[in-house]
Amino acid sequence: MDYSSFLQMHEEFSLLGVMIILLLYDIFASEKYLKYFQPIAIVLFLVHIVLNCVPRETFQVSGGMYEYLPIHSYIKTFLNIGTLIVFLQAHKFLNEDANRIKRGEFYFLTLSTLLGMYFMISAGNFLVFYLGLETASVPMAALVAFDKYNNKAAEAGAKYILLAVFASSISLFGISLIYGSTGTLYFNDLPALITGTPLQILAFVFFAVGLFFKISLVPFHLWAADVYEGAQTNITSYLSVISKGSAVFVLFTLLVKVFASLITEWQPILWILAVLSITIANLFAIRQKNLKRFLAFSSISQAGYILLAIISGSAIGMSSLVYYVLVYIFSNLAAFGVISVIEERTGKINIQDYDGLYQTNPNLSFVMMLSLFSLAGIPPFAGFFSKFFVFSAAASQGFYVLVFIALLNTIISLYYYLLIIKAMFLNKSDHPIEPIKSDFFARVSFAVCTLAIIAIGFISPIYDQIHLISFGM
Amino acid sequence: MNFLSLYILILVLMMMGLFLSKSRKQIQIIMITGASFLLLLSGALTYLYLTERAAGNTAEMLFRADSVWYTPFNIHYSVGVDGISVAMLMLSSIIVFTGVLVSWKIDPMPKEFFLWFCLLAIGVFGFFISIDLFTMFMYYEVALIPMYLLIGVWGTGKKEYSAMKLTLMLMGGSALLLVGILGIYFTTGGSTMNILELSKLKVPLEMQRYFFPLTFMGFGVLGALFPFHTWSPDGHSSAPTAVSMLHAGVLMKLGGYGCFRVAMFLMPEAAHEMAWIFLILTGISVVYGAFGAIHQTDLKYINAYSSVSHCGLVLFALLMMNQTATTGAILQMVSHGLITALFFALIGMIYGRTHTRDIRLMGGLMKVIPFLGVSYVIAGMASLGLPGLSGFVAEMTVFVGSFQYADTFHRILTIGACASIVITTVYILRVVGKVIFGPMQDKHHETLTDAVMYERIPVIVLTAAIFGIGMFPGWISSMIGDSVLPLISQFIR
Amino acid sequence: MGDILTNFFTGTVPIEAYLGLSLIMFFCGVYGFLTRKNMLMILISVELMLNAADINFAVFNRYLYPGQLEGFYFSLFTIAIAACETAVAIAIIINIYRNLKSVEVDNLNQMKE
Amino acid sequence: MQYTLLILALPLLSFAVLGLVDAKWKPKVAGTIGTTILGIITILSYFAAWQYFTQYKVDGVYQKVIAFDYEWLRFNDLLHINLGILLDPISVMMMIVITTVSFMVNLYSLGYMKGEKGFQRYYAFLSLFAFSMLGLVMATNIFQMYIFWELVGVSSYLLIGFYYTRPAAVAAAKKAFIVTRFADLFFLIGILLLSYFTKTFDFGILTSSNANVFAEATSKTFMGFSMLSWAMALIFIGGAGKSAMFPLHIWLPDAMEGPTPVSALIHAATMVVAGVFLVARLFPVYVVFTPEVLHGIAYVGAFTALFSAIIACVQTDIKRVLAFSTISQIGFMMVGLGVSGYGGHEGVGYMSSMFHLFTHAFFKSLLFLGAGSVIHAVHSNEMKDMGGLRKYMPITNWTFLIACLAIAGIPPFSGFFSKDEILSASYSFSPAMGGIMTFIAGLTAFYMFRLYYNIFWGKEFKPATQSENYHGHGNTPHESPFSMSSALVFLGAVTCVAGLIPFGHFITSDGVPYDIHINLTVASVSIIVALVGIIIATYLYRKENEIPEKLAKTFDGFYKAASHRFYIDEVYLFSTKKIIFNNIARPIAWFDRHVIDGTMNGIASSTQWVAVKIKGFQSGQIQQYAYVFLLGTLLVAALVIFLI
Repeated sequence: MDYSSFLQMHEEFSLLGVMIILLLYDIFASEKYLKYFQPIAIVLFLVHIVLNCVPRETFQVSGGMYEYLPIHSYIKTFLNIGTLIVFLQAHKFLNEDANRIKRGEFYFLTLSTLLGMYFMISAGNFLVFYLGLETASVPMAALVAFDKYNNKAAEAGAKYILLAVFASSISLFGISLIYGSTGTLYFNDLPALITGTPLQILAFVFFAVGLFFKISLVPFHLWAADVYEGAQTNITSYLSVISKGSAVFVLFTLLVKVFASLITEWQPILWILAVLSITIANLFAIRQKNLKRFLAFSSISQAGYILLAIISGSAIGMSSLVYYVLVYIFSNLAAFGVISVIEERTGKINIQDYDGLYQTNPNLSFVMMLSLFSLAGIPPFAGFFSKFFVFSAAASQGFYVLVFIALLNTIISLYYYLLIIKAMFLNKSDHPIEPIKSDFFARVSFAVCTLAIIAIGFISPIYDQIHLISFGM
Repeated sequence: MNFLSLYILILVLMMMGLFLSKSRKQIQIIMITGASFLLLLSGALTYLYLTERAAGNTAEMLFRADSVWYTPFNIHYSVGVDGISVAMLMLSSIIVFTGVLVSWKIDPMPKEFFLWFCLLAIGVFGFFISIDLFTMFMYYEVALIPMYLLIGVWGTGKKEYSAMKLTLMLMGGSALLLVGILGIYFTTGGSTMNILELSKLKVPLEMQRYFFPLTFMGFGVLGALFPFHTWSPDGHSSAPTAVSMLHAGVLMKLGGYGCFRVAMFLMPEAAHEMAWIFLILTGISVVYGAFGAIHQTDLKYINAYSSVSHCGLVLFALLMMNQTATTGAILQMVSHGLITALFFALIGMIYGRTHTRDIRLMGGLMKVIPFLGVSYVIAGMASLGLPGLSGFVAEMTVFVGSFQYADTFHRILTIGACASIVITTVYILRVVGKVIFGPMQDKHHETLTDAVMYERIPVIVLTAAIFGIGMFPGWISSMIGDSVLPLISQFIR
Repeated sequence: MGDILTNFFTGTVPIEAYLGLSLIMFFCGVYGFLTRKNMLMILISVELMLNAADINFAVFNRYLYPGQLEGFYFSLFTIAIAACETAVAIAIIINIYRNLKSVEVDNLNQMKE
Repeated sequence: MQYTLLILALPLLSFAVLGLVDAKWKPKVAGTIGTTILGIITILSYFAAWQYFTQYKVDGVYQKVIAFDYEWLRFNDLLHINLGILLDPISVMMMIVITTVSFMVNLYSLGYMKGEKGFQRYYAFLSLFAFSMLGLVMATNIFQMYIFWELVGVSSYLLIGFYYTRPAAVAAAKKAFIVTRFADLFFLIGILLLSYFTKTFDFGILTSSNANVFAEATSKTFMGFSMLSWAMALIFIGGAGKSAMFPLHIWLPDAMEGPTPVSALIHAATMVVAGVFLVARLFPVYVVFTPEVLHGIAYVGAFTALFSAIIACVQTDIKRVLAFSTISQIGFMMVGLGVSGYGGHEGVGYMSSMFHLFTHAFFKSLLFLGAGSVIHAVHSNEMKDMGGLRKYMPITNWTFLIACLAIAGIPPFSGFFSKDEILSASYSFSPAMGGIMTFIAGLTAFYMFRLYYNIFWGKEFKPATQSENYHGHGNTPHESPFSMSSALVFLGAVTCVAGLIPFGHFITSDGVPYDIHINLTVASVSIIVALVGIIIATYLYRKENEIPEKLAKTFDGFYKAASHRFYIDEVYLFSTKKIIFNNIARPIAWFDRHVIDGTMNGIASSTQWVAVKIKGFQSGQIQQYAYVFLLGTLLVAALVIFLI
């Protein structure tokens, strides 16, 4: 066996390298140098991103346990960028006295979940996939419960870990049934063996709900709002964007690669789940007072929209999905960034606290507005393009009714996004949030997000590149 | 760079300038300069267009520019104009120009107001120069969203409710529309988004039956198609003056224009088949809107219902699907755009003085503010279709065109639509009689001052345009009529 | 009846028995998860579910695909992962105990709607 | 004859200039400009008339001359609106009438409107009216006519509502505009219908009596009448609206709220006869292809004439008396047209109708201007405020008397000749019609002299009872200033001699000159009837006495009904206010707000409602979450396994 092939897993090794360096630095650096920890971490991570952003040729490692496709470079880079933004936004949070000691953990845990996602994405075997899934979710539970003196965080952590394990055990049971009915766990061998027997369908459903859980589709979404609310805001943003982004990508690859022959089964499933997710999440989102819960439901409905790309099962679907994830990363992180900045400084998290925000904090309101418009799919912001492509993907396969329902739901979603805009711009308040000066890192993240939200849609090469590569999927 | 793109470029530059501007003075200078450039550009465009046509260029669209944007979806940035778009661009730039002047002293936050205003204008201009389905749709939506903030922040009355209702209903329209657009794109084989090329392909008839109503209603919501018009009264009455002007004057025309350019042009068979349903709906719009206006007491509500009626007439005429009626429809768009903008501008100015829009609380304003009073009467006369003013030209073209059908159904509808002009007379005269004429109702109104310079200019510009079209309709009518012909031939084939 | 008894004591155990066992274990786990109020018990229930899957892997490998080792390896990894999960879960449960002085799952409803 | 364009252009120019400068120029300047321009075009039109009647007669037939033509708006290859100038006998005749009366009114108004606020505006509107009315009569096609038709409507609106601060004036203006516009709707539909079948708007083609043009229109029928009949009937309704035929007459009496010279110009001499002119313009179509419509017109005219003559007998507002008298006289003209045939002696009705239009314009405007002069003096419209004024205002008295004699049909004043021809045409149509018309002629004489005596004779003038309608400065009445009385004198002179014009030489139904022969039987009967009317009036009203009141008491119900104008206004008010406003507009407004808007709001609130109802799902309990999770899994599995 040629072990040198392992060295081709650049992304994973490079990330592992970053993790180990940071870990060692955190352990051994003296107090004097520790204050450079975060800049160093960010720079290192940036280097990691830059090194791994160029797609390479397809290759397999370890007899197909790990399979690299060019599109993986993109999705991983996008996740990296998202993570970087989360790091930038978390800077202030991690510099607080209570948390300074734990920042090494934060980075390590975050990066290990990211590593798990890498493996999930590039898995060529259910074993690697499952390991990746668990690597991505177990440290996440620790992250959710990061603030250990906070009841809510603990409760959120418990909810997350228990339900995650519950879901993963069902998923595992599904995998075992797949193994039983086919005798292999390699993605490349499975399509020929999956013939659509009831057992396989059952196995597929059991397996898939594990991913549905991670993507938080209705009715597997109930954890999401509570966990999002309980976790620290930066972690919530990481959870809602990066974790979800990787999961949808993986769901797509699995569905078209492994379960392609079950397309007549999974399309109706996704159809129903998409409708349920979008509609029910929207209905819940309408009445939320807490912004984080609000964004939780909004992200559930966004996940429903992503299903429209998946359901097409085509190359267009793949590229629009990746593109959607990219845009979603920027839009959602911008929103979470604003929320976290405000929460850090004032502890205010409810929508009515945002009354008259524009008067005191025009820039934050502006970023928030852009991100909300982008999430709502309003041109000329990037969200419009991504939504359009997703709808096109679904329509290209004739899912007009689904597109129609989804579009009707955009009205509801626009309504609740406008509620926040209304609070910020229209409402008057006697006690508005006082002017806030955000730190440098956060401002960089806002600048990046704003720029991306405005520009991505117009820079068509981004999409074209993704599309070019997703054809080679 | 195609010079049609200058429309967008100028507005983007204006937005950048606004970002950097510091004082109200700078904002005003930026806005008026930019708006004047737009007006000049439209004038130049009209001139160039006419000379080009006179030189014998018979291409369906002139000044074409086309560059690929998104290859996978065949999305191009594709612009071009024909007589219809030229007319609409002219209208838009007049209304943007006057809108800027009307909001000369807008308060608070002039910078933000004009930023949104410019974004709205980008949507409007972009829509009219686009010939690519995607960019059309994009610009369409660009135009919708600034409305929320413009109404919500700078509006009056129950502005939040109205803004929300307007935005959501129009968004609902665009939801229908998007399904239609995707349907058109994919059922023709997903090879092009260019409407000119799409028109040569064929949407299968059984699919047209789904997508035509969707697309038509999608645009129809913006065109105040009964029963999706209820955003209009609330929205228009709550919006700040310039926004009402732009919205009723131009944005509602996007609806009619889209119905024609996209829904009917690309799916003519279904249009033929289903025209009767929408003819009934639009016929109802026309009469219903007019009757609705009779009962109102708020000036803006009256005008909003009147817009429902007049915009109904636009769609009504489009659905008649012959050259004369369609030309009339486009003329009606232009004419109604100008008239309603003038109305809203005047109502805004009157409201700014009397602080009420309730016609029962006003009276005899002619005595104290003769300029506004006379202009209001002119607007009213134009609205009720007085010859010599633009409304007459448009309405008569519509009626003559609509009457070119021999069957009872079309004829009865046309007669019904004609009847609306009487009802229009009733409500217009009711307002004029109560507000402008008659005895003074409120002692405080005796000290009102007449319009000042920056208020007079927009009124004069709009009035001049109304008179211009009303007295010399030949050139614009033939410009539109010639451009309508190739589109209409789609229906006849 | 006799055959079954004979087989039970002397013959090979049929695959159905193992699968039955794993199914029962799995649903016991599910039932426990849904009904127990103590979080530790819930954790144990989840372990049951995981182990049911492990049994499946081992049994399928042994009975259906005897030439391979995939199933066994999968079981091993799963056991390890289950351990990790349990560790993290227990850490969190301890945290909860520290905060709430209770590990009753009913108390975890601060956040809802 | 391109210079006739000036006749149109100058008043428009005058309107534009006066309208734009408004109050910036002194009233005197504005008045002078307006009057001068009217004077110029009067001269021009006289010259044009002279030129036309002397030069454009080919083979003994007056030609239609298109002096100017310009394609204004093209609808399609066949239909296009042209703006042009058509000169033919009736348009030239109308041109003379309009310019002359306009000029007189302009002149008169210099004195009458002196000191009014908005004097400049008044002159601007007068110019606008002159422009529109001239455009109407010179129209080359029916759509141009419609355009100017609307324009005269709006000038009338603006002039009636000249005293815009008075609610009554505003209401009257509104009423006039709406009623005529309502009628115009039918006119428009008629035009659409006509043009759809004939593919033309052009009068030249329409009046060519070419059966091919109307072949399609006559062959198609709807509810038993040919499409052409429908179209022509609808067009007549338009004319009936403008000409205040029953039941669309209700606006005209109210229109008297406008300044009196305006009433003289628009609501007596020119605009109100537009309907007659319209029928005359399309006469060849009516008479050849749709005689049944023409007969209908005759009946409508006769009824209107009778109806309004009766009302005129009991009105007390002098301008209203004149208004109803106008309606009645227009009824005469309509009857003249309605009973007419085509060509030669058959067409005497047409000729007489035009003749009556011509003479009526002068004596009726004279009456109005005289009434204006009286009102100017006593500041009241009511008869009870007048009496014995002959001593104070001799010129007004004499000119008024001349006009009264003219309208009563006493030779040699102009009214006699024209009315007499109408009567003889009516007799040849049917004796009953002739009888009725003669009776109405008698009624006319009666109510005119009732009016005359009440103003100038009767009880002596008592200045104390004046109401302060216009100025509030009033002493003893005195003769009007020169500008006013000169107009009266001029019109009086015209009234005396106009009847002697050999009208048949100029205007006949087919353009071929025709000699008028006075039918002596008819003439003597009509003179006798008129004299009887005058004598009764003299008996009743010359001196103040009890008889009129007694008579009123005797016929109490009828008297009341007549003085309430037979409650037609109330019927209208009921149908507009109660039925349309309350039962259509109000329900629609309600429907819109509550049903349609309510549906939209309902969708929103039901969404909210559902959102509240489902909040229980998110209970916060892990186990419930897991339960839903499991249920979801099993349901999905069941779904795909069993259903798909």
